[in-house]
Amino acid sequence: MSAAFEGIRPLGDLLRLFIAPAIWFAHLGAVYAAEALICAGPPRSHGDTMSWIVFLFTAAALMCLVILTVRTLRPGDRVPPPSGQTSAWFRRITLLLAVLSGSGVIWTALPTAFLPVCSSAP
Amino acid sequence: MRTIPRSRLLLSVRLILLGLTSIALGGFLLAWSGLYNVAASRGHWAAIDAILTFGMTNSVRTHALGIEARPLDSKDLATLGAAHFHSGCAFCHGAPGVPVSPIAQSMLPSPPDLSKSMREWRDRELFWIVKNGIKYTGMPAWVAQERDDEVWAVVAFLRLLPTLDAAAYREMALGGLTVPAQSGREIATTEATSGAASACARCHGEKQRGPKSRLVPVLHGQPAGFLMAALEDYANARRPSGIMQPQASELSAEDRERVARYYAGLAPPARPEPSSSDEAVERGRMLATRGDLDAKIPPCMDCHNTSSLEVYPRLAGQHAAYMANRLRLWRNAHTSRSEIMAPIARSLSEQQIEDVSAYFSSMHVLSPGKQNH
Amino acid sequence: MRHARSFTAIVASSVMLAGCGRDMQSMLAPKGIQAEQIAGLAWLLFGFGIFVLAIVIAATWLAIGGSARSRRILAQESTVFALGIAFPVVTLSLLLGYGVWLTRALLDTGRDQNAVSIEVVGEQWWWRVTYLAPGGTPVASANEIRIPVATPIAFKLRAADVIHSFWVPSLGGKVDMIPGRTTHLRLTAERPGTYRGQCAEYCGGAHALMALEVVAMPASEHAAWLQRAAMPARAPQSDIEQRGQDLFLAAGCGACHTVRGTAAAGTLGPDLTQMGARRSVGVDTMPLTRDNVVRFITDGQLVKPGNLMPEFRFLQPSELDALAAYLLSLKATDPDG
Amino acid sequence: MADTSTVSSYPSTLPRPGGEQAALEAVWASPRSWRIVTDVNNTVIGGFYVGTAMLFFLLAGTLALLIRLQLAVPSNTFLSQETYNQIFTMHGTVMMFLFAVPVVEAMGILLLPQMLGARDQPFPRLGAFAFWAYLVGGLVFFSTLFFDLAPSGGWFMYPPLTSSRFSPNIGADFWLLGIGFIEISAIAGAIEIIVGVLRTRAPGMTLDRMPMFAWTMLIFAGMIVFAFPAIILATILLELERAFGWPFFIAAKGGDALLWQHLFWFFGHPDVYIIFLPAAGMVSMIIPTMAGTPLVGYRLVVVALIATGFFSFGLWVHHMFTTGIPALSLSFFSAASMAVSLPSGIQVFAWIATIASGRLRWTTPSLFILGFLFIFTLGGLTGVMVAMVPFDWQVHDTYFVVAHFHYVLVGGMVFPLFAAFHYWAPAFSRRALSERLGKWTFWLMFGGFNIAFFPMHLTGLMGMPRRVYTYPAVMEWGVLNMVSTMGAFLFAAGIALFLIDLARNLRPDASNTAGNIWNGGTLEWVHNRVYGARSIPIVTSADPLWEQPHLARDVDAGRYYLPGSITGRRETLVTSPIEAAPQYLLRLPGPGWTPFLAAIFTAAFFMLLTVKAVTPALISGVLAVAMLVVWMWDSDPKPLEPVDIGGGIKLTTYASGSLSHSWWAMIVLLLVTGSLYLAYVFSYLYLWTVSPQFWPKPETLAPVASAVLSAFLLVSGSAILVVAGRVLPRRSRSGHAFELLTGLAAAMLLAALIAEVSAQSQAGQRPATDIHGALVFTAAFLQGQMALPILVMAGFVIGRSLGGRLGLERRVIFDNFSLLYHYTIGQSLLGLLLVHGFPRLAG
Repeated sequence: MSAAFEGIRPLGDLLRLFIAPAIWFAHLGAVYAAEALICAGPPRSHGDTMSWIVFLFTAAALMCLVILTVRTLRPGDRVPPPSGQTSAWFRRITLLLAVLSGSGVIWTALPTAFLPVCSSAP
Repeated sequence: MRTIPRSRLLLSVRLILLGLTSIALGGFLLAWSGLYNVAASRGHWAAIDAILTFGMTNSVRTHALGIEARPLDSKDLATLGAAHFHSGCAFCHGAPGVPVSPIAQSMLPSPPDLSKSMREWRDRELFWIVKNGIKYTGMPAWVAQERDDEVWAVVAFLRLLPTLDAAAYREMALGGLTVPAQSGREIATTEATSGAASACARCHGEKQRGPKSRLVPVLHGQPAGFLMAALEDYANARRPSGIMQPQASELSAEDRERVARYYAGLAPPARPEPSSSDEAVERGRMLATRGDLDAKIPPCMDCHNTSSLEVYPRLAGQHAAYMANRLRLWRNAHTSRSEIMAPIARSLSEQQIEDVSAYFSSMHVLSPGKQNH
Repeated sequence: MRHARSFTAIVASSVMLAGCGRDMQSMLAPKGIQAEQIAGLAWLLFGFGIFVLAIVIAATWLAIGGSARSRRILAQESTVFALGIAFPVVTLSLLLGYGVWLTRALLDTGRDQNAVSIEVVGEQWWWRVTYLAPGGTPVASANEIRIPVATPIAFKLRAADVIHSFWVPSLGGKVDMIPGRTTHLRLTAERPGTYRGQCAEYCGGAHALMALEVVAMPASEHAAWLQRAAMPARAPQSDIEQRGQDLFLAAGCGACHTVRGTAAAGTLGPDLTQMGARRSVGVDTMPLTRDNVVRFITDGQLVKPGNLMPEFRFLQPSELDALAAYLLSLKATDPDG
Repeated sequence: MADTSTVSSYPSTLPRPGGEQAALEAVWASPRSWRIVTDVNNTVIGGFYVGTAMLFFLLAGTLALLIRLQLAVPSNTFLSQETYNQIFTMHGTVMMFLFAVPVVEAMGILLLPQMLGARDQPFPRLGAFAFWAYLVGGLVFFSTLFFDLAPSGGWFMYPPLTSSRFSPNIGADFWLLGIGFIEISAIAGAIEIIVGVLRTRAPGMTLDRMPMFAWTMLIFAGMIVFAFPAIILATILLELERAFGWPFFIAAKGGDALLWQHLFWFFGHPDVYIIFLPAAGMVSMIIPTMAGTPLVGYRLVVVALIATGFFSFGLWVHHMFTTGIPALSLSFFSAASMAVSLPSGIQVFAWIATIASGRLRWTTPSLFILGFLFIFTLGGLTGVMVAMVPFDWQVHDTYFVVAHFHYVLVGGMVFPLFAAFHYWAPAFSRRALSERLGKWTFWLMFGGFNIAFFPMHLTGLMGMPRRVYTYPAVMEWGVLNMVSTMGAFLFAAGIALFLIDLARNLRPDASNTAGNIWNGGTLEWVHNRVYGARSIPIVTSADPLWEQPHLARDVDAGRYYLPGSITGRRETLVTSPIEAAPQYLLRLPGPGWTPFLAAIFTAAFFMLLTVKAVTPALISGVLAVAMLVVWMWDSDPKPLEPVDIGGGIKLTTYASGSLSHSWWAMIVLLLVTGSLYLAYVFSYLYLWTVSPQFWPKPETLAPVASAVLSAFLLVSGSAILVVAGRVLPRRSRSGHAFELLTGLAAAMLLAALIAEVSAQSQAGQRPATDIHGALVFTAAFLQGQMALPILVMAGFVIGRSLGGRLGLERRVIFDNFSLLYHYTIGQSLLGLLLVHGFPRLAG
């Protein structure tokens, strides 16, 4: 029955791949929800509130990505899984995904610099 | 699971095919030789007759399976059915006090005399027979296939029929119309009989007397133009009704105009209308006078008031039951291009139909040509 | 059969209807500020697209039949990185930036106080138009919008039944009309003319026939026109028109249609006070002629299947004549009409 | 576990015992003649599956031709308005739901086991069930067209147009129930594929050696798990509104039409990539073979796939750019749309690089791939254009968009699919498809496609909206439309030619195929029969047939693992998800009637429900459940002694807990239900932001006590089941305690549900009055939706325990039951928190 965990532990490597894009998605969802809520509330001048929120969320997201990157580069105390070459492969992919997600996060944040909050209608 | 050897399978298949072809061939030969006698004077061989009856019975039973019967205890329904039965069915099927015509008797099969005995049919089976008729028996299909409501009326009456004696039947079928005894000259020179089969008044009433059945519209004081248009639509089947189409088609244009003018001239009958709830009437009034913007329903009153066109009916004092039935027919009608009311009726809710009918029936009619709106 | 006939009639007539078709409803022939800005972006995007497509085709070509050297370069993972990640990141960032900037620009365009405000309500399948003059009484009309040139117009858009989308390509982008919401759109026509618009969100049945026309006219003319349009309908002048009016009221047309100044005050259907001044009947399906008016009254379900107006088949030719005459007479005398 | 010594000792050169292969053949033999419908093997079912999907492709394609005929000339009267609306609705719906997703899923079912070196899918009967459900449901749905009952609200079914008020006839209900049902079968397939890819790979086939198609199918299935629940919830909500007047989309009662659009596109946009990714996977398989070189940038492509999988979930709002929601929100999604185009770029250039590093052979598959590259790139570029908010304000819902997504979908999916047909045909047919006909097919399809769809860019820019059944001549769209129509028929001619090719050359045969005529490098090219390869090899590279000499020969000689049937049943190896180390021997079920009948009855249930024949519907529903129970009864066979699969590896024949493949399936299922519930939570909060005024004041809410009571019942239910789990091993000694506890737990769940519903009705909440009531009762509805299967399963568990089929070791059924149970408790608690807590928080 020791084999019982054989199935699940190495899966961690696979799941790690999903962290970076998941961060990207969380960031997008967060800023979108933030604006939805702000605009649902009573109409005030929320301009700066929004830009602060976006700034914080973006900073947080990028921070997480950096941490992920570092942790991936230096596996640290994690026990090396059975086949080393495979997990090296996983590390490379994790890094690339972090890069892509990072640019995605920045792109998402970009518009807040230009656009007013809650204003629709051209 | 054991399997049949292939050879034996093939063999039996061949046998079956052979059998089938020989039967088909035999049947063809019989028909082609003309040996079987189709004379109505002869009747069927007992065996054949049994088979045919058996087949007919089961065909009716099977085809009627899907139909769910409606409550038939309403007097309005039975009265309407009686009136139609009198002009449409009694000739062949007889009725209390009305003998089956000898011509009908010598049909094959000779139509059952319903005044004496009626076979054991379920409501839905009777409905199916009346609506669809029966092949090779002379039993015709209902003229207007889309008017199930009328067919049910006849069924309702048939349920009552066994309980009726001649007097009760006549009261019901003639709707209280008293036909004066006719002089020999009249009998000799007019086609009018004491049966008064084609008398409008049997259903629609006459001076001082409104329709017996609340499913029949009050024509008193309606614009002649509207009545003529309606009769014309019936006459050339633009407006479907198994009851009115036969009647209207017998009238010439002039007759239609005369009878229309007759009813147009009548003062509204006093009608003991069962008063429906005041809220309903009030809701109906709002709908009739304001319409329902959200449901895209225009106010009824804009077209059904005294100053409206002649071709529009006046609704004040109309029977609620009749109006509701009519509106439902419109709402469920599929081909409605020429019907102005159809699109409006389609956006009415069941509740609104009840309300607006209640309102108009509750409305007090002053006299023809002077209504408040 | 009659189906076919009525349609050929529509085709024939609609040719007469519009001036030049191609430019009436094309985003590539912008006639308004917003439309021009978007058209500019469009051309930029087309250029970008062609450029990238060319790169891909060239790369594929080289990869298949190119020199050994070019193929060696293409085959490197670094090349994939450069062309597949680096290059798009740069170009797309630029595009995104420009797109956002333009969005901002469009948000600001024509956002000023003295904008003319017009409410348009989408209904199956026509447009209820209300001119909201500041102070003055709102003027109701339908299916045809008259706007002053070079003046920002603020449209308030609502939907009465299902989702519609208000779109006049020559003037700018589209905005949906959504039940329970009010959306906004600002357009500014730059030169006089007639611009065709069409419902852009599938709204069932006759969605294809839910078009409208925007007539841009010099500001002075527009003011005058609006003044006239605000007045009650012109009273019948001849006795045929009079008969028409009587018929109109007796036949219950007023249950759905309004003709200001008469008993007809229905609001289910289009306001007909100015009907005679419109260019088309049946929501831009046919030009406004006597025959087409009659056809819509008697065969409306062929012209525009599923529309709410019943077909008044029972009316006699003489009655139809009178009705048409009356309806066509409903216009404040109009210089450019 | 596979330690290296045994690996190196393979392939063994010992001769195989005689009759071994014959026995294997016998175990895997398919039923003959009409009893083939009882077969569950992936090769057979996969074949049917692909065939059926292509049938729907032809049907929907015919509809497209009718559309093109109608639009060929202005003011055409070929089709009536209503007919046209039904036809374009059905074209979109059938193409998206009955062709695109099923066909790629079918290719997965058909190809994956062979590619991965498995004997079959891990849940053969589930696969069969999914297929039959899809076939029956699909055919019934399509035939509505012939009875004038087809939906006419567009494939996107936007309310309020599709509400009972504006679409009173049952066409819309057919859409909602029919499609919802077919999505369920798609999800079943997805679960199958995920577990199959992760747990049944050949030993040594680590994730970084896995064929790219398997990677794409893995992402594909994962995306289905998260995307489809959104639309299933949407269909549930809309059907609840249509049937019972719960006002989710009625503004007057606090609903919102846009909620549907959010849910629909949260499914709809990923769906595009769900369709595209497997096609991309096929391309990544075909190009290396045709260029005779391994895929360049395997790593980058995997990155691209994963990125696409996630990014595509952040795009849904870019179908709503014109709905008047704040411009800032729009630009977030505009940015996301940019992000998602990166991975596609990576893949395109990776493919080009692969072509460059080898020598491309000019075969029919290569042609289709090149055609794909061109069309898909163009479609992607117009995609970038419509992602620009202002540009989309103009072209949204015009023919420009029609052109765009046909370029993406037909280019991105149909062309690779046809490449795949020509490429893999020899792996399943005695004869390959004709190269000559194939090239003609390609040029007809390629030419026809571009002639048909390129002009649509222009018609769109010239102002022609979508979904119009006619247009006036004066708009001068006539010429371009005529050209498009001609192109469409040219394309159709290509398809017809392909059918001729199939008729002439396709000879499906499980045992004797044309074989590896392209010299492909992956496992599906070893000699595969209905049970896959004779023996399951050790894989040491991404293209084993290229890197490992004689592999094909040795595999076929049975010199690797599992050369015969060890337990006398159908078997396959279960391996670890990443290293693919052999873990246990999975005994698979053989042919049987239950999946087929269960599917028929399930389909009958939904369709009868649509036509409001409630009683027959319930009867078939019960029958369907009965079939499932019968089917499950002989699942989870009793453990045997460890067996030798060859190469000195002894494996257990049974696994429970997280080692069991069925545990994994249950986890995936929970992910599905979880995302369904999250979609509900989103809807709840979203609707609150839209119309908070409909949320009652805290004092008028159901009392907190009631919530506490329900919560208590739920928690104690959970506790009781835990105890039951403890008791299970000692069943023999503890009398019927286990059964009682299990039943009690189920009862607790039901009690909690009843308590909640009654409390809410006591508090005067009614589902049909306003949006808050509707949402409250929807929570209860979703809880009931879970409670029902739990009751059935509880009964099943009790039954098995009484039947002695449940015990200390043989406990998988119970493990899965308790997973589902505890999850449901969690979901219900969350529901209580939301329904009772949020209004107090907000109000």
